[in-house]
Amino acid sequence: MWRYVRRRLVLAVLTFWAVSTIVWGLLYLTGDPVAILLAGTPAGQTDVEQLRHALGFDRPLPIQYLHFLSAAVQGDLGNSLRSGEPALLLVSRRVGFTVQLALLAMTLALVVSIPVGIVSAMFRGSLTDRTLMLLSMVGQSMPIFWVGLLMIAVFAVELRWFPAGGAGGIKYLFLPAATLALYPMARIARLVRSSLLDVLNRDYILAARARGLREALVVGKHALKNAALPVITIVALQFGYMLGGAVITETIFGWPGVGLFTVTAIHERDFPVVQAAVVLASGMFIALNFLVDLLYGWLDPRIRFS
Amino acid sequence: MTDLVVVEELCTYFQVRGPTGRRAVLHAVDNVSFVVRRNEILALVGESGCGKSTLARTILQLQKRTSGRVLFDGQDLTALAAGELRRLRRRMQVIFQHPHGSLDPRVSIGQAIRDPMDIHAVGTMDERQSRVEELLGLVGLHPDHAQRFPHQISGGQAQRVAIARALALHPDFIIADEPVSSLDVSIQAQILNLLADLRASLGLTYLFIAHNLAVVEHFSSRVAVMYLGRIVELAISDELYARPLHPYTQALLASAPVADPDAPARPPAYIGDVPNPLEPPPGCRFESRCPMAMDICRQVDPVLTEVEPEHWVACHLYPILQRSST
Amino acid sequence: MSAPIASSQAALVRELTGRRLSRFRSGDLLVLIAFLMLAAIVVCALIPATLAPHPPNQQEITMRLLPPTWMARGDSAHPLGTDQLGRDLLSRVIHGARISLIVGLSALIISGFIGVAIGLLAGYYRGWLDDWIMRLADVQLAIPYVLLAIAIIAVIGPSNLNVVLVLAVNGWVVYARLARGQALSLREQEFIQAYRALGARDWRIVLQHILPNLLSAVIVVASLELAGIITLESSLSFLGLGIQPPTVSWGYMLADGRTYQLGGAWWVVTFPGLAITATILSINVLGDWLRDVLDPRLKI
Amino acid sequence: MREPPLLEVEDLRVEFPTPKGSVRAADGVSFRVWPSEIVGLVGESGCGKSVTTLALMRLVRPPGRFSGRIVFKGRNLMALSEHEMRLLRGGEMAMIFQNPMTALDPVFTVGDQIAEVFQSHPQLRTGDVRTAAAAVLEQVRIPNPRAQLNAYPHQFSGGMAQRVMIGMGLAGRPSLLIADEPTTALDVSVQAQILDLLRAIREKLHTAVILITHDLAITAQLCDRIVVMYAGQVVEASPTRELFRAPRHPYTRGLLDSMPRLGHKRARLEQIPGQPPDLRALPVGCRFAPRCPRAEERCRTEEPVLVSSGDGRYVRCHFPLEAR
Repeated sequence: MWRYVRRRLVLAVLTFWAVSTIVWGLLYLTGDPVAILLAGTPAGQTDVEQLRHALGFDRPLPIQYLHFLSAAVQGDLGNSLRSGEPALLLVSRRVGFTVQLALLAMTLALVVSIPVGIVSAMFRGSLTDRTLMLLSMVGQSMPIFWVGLLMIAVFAVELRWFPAGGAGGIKYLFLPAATLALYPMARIARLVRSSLLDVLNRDYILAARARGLREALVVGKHALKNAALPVITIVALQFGYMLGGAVITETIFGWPGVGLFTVTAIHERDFPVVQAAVVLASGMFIALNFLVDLLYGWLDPRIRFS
Repeated sequence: MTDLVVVEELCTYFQVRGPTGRRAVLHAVDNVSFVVRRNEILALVGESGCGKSTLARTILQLQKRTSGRVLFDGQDLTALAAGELRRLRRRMQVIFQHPHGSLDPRVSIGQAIRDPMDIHAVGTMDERQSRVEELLGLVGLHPDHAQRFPHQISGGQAQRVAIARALALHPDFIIADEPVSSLDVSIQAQILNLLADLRASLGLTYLFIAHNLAVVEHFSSRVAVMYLGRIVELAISDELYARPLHPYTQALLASAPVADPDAPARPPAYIGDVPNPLEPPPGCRFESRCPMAMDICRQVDPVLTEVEPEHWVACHLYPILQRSST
Repeated sequence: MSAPIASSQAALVRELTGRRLSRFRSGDLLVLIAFLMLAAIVVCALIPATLAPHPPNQQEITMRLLPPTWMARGDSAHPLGTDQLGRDLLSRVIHGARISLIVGLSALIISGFIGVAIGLLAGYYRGWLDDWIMRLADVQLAIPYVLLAIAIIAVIGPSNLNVVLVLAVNGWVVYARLARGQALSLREQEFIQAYRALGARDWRIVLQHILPNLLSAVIVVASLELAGIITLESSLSFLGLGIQPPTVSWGYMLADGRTYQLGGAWWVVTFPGLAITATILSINVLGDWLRDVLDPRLKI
Repeated sequence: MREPPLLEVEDLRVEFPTPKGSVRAADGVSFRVWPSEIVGLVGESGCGKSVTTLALMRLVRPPGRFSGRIVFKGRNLMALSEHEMRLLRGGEMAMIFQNPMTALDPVFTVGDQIAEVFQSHPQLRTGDVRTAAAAVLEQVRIPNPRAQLNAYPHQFSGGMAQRVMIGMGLAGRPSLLIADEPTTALDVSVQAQILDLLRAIREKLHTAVILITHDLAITAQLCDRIVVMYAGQVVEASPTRELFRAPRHPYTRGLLDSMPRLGHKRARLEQIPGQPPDLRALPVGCRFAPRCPRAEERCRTEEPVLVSSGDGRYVRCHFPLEAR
C-alpha cells in the first residue's frame, strides 16, 4: 500500500509540474508575451521595452522558465496587472466561495442521483426506470447556461423564491448550486444504474445468492461496494470540474468564486491572474484525484495488496 | 538432416511491473533446448503458466527472445533480416486455442483462408480462388462456407478454417497451441483426427502444445514436459507414459483422471500449487513440491540429461542412480 | 451454441438474446424521434437560407422583442418572435444550427483522427512512445479544461478556427485512450498473432485488422463526444469567447438575450436554449442506442 | 436404494425469451439423487446442465422462466416462499461454481464472506462466528485457517479459492452440494485434489453431490451414477460402471469413443459427425438423429421419451444399444 501511495504522489507532483509549465507556456503561444500583456493598452514602444525588461522577458527562454519555476515553488505566480497584488493571493481569496458552491452542488447531485440510479437498476425496464432515465438523459443534454437562465426566470423572476444573483447567505447559494448539480446528477444516476447492472451480472452475485444471503445484503453490500468503484471516479472528476470550472454558473449568478474572477480577469486582460487561477484550479483537481486514488486503494484490496 | 527445428538455450524473460510499480523479472522460458524432427509430433505438456505458449511464440518470433537461438531448417530465425524472416514464415504456421479468437470477426471465411496468399502474393487471383476451395474441402468444409463470417459458424468449424488458413502456403511445420482444449469432446475428436490425417497426407511436422495428458498420449510421438519455464523431461511418448522419471511427470500422470470406473482408486499426488514464477528457487524449480527432494536439490539446478537413450530428464535422482549402478 | 461454456447465467442470456441491428425494441420510438429531430437540424444546417423566412441579421428596430405569434402581441411574420434588435428568432435559430454542427463536426473529426492514430500507434507498438503519450493524456485530463480553454482563447483571440482548434485539443485524449486500449487488447488476440505468424506487415495488420475492429467503439464514443463538443462550443460562445458575430450561434444568442429575459422576453433565450438541448439530446439518445447495438460492453 | 430420494426433479423446463420466440435451455429434465450419492451431470456446452442446476436452486433470473416439479427432502421447492427458499440455499443445498476467482467477491475478505453464511441462516447461529469460519476453512484443508480469514480472494491461488468456495458451501452442513464444473478452470494436479476433497466430504459428511462436468473421465472414479444430457434433455441415466461398460444411448457411446483415454492409445479416435443442434432450430424427432449412425426413419419423425429399463437405467432412444 505504501508503495502505491508513494507512486501516486510522485505522479501527482509530476502532473502538477507539467500543468504549471503548460500554463507558463500559454503566454508564449503567439510569440510575444509582452504584446499579450499590453494588448488593448495604448503603450508606446519604450513602454513595451521597459516592461519587457522589468518582467524579464528579454532574457533567454530557459532562464525565464527557471525564474518562473523558482518563483512558482515559493507560491509567486506574478502580480495582477490591475491591482499589483500577488495573483495567487487574489485568486485564493475566491476559493472559499467556489468550494462552498461545489460542495452544495455535489451533495445535491449525490442525494438525488444515487437513489435514482439504484431504483432504476433494481426495476430495470419498468416504467419508473424508463422515465427516470429519460429525465436524466434530458438533464444531461441541457447546457448549463440555459439551465441557469431558466432557474433565474422561474425561481427568481417569476416565483421570487431566491435571489437572481450575488453572494450572501444560503439563499444566494441555492440556485447556482442546483444549476451546477444538474449535469453531474444526471450523469451519475445513469452511471450508478449501468454500473450496478453490470455488477449484478457477475458470478459473485450469483454465488452470494446461492449462499442464501438476503437480497438486501446481496445488493446493499456486495453489489453496491463493487459498483461504487467506477462511480467514485466520475464523482471526483465532476467535483474537480466544479472546483475549477464553475465558470459559467458563477458568471450567470454573479457568484464571486474563482470562475467569475477568471472571466473578469480575461475581460480585463489580467493574465497573471488568469494563469494563477488555472494553476490553482489544476492543483485542487490533482490533489482531489490523488485523494481518490487513496480511496480506491482503501476500497479495492486488489490495489492495496498488489 | 532430420531435425526441422532446433531450439538452443532459448530464454524469454519479461519485465513485469505491478500496479504499485515494483519491478520483477518473469523467467517465462528459461534455457530451453530441444529439437523437432521432421514429420514427428512433439508434444509440449505443462500446467498453466509453465511457459509453453510463450515458448511457442518465441520459436515463431512473435515474441522477442532474451537469448538463445532457434534454427529452422538450418537457418537461425533470430538472426534473419525482417524480409527473409517473412519469406520463411510461409513454411511455419500456428493454430491457436480459441477457434473464434483466431479469426478476424470482420473477415469472411473465404477471405481469411485467402489472406496468406494475398500477403505473400502467391499465384494469380484465379489460382488463389481455387486454392481456397481446395483448402475448404481439405478440412472438411462446404464451399458455401466461404461467404460466411466467423460468428455464423460453430467452434469446430472455426477451428477447421484456422487450420485451412495455416495450410494455405504449404508449410512444413505447424505449432498447434492447445488446438482442442476449448472444444467439446465430440468436436475434439474430429479436429484431432483431421490434424492426424493432414500430417500423414501432407508430411507435416507438429509441435503440439496441450495440458490434457490423455490427448497428448494419443496424439504425440515424443513428449516434452515443461515446468516453470524449463523442460524437465523429454522422451518418446510410449516410454514417458510407461515409465515417467521426473517426480513432476509422475505427479502429473497420477493426477490425471482415468476414464475407467474399474481402475483402482489412487490417492492424488499432493504436490500443492505452483510457486510464484517471479521468484524461482535457486536449486531445482520443483524442489518445493517434490516428495523426494534432497539437499542437493535446494542448491544445484539440475540440467536436462539423457539418462537413457532418447529419454532426457532434469532431476538429481537419475545421474546419481546411474553413477551408483555403473 | 458452440461458444465456450457460459460461465454464468448472464453470459447465457446474452448469448441467447444478443441484440442485433434489425430488432425493434421498446426504446426505439425514442430513437426514431431523436433521429428525426437530428435530421431536421442537419437540414437546417445545410440549407438555412432556404428555410429561414428572414436573413438572420436583418434588423427592424420597430419590431423589437416581439413575442411568438401565438401570444397577444405576436406577429405572423415572426413565428418565434424577435430579439432586442428586431431580428427574426426563427431565422436565427435555423442559421445557428449550421455553425454548431460545423464547429462540432470539424473538431470531432480532427480530434478523432489524431487521437485514433496516436492511440493505435501507442497501443500497437508499446514502448516509450506509449509511455509518453499516456503521461501526456494524464496531464491533460488533470486540467480543468473549460478554464484552460478560455485562457487559451483569451491569449490567441476568439475566432471560429481557434474555437475548433481548442475543442479538438480537448478531444483527442478520449480517442487516444480508447484506441490504445483496444489496440492493446486486440494485438494480443489470437487472430492478430496468426496474421503476424503469416508474415503480414505491420501496416497491413493495423489498417486491415485492428482499425476495422475498433471502429465501432470509436463511432460510439464519437457520437457521445459530439454532444460534449457542441455544449462546450456554445458555452464558449455564451462567454463571448467562441463564435463571433455576425455568425449566428446559439450560445451567443443566449448571452445576448439574457438581460432581456429578465425583462420578461423569455423567448429570446428559450428558443436557442431549446435548439441546443434538442440537438444534444438527440445526439445523446442516438449515441446510447449505437452503443447498445454496436458494442454493449463498452464502458464510457 | 430403498430410502426415498433426496432430490426428485421431474419435467423441469427452463426457458429464455429471445426475439424469435423462447428458447428451452432445459426441456423436460427428470432425474433423482439419493442421499450421500455423487451424481455426475454430463454434457457438452449448451446442453442445459448449468441452467438445470440454477433452476434447482430457483436462481434463474428473469427474463428466464422455469417450471416443473422439484422435490427436495419431501418438500416441493416450487411451492416454498422466497424466504424459505433462501434459508435452504447455503443451508441444506449449497452450490459451487466453475471459476472460484470470479465467484468470490473481490472486495471483501474471505472470512467476511464465510461469516455471512452464518449470519444469513438463523439455524446456523453459533457462538463465535470467527471460530466457526476458521473451522470451515480447516475442513477443506486450508493451512493456517485463522490467519487466512483476513485474506482477500485475489491472494489465493485458484485451487485454494475453490477450497474456500467448497468450505462456504459446507458451512450450512448441506445434504446436497451442487458443483458446477468445479475443476474446469484449474490445473490437473489441483483438479485431482479438489475431486479428492469432494470424495472425502461425501465419506465424512454424507453430503450428496451433483457434479456438473463436460469431462467424462472425471466422473468415472468419482460418481456413483451419471446423467447424460444432450440439447436440453436427459438422454441417458445410469450407474457409472454400467454406463462405461455398456452405454445404451448412441450419444453416450459416441462420447466415450471419441474421448482419448489415458492408457488406451488407439490409432484413431471414433468421432461423432456434425455438431450439437442450435436450440433455436431443433430437428423434428430425436434431437440426436442428425448425428446418429443408427438413426432410422422413426428417429426423424417421432421424439423418443426417457424410459426405464428396470435396472436403474434410463435411456431416451428408439433403438437403444445392447451390451457390447
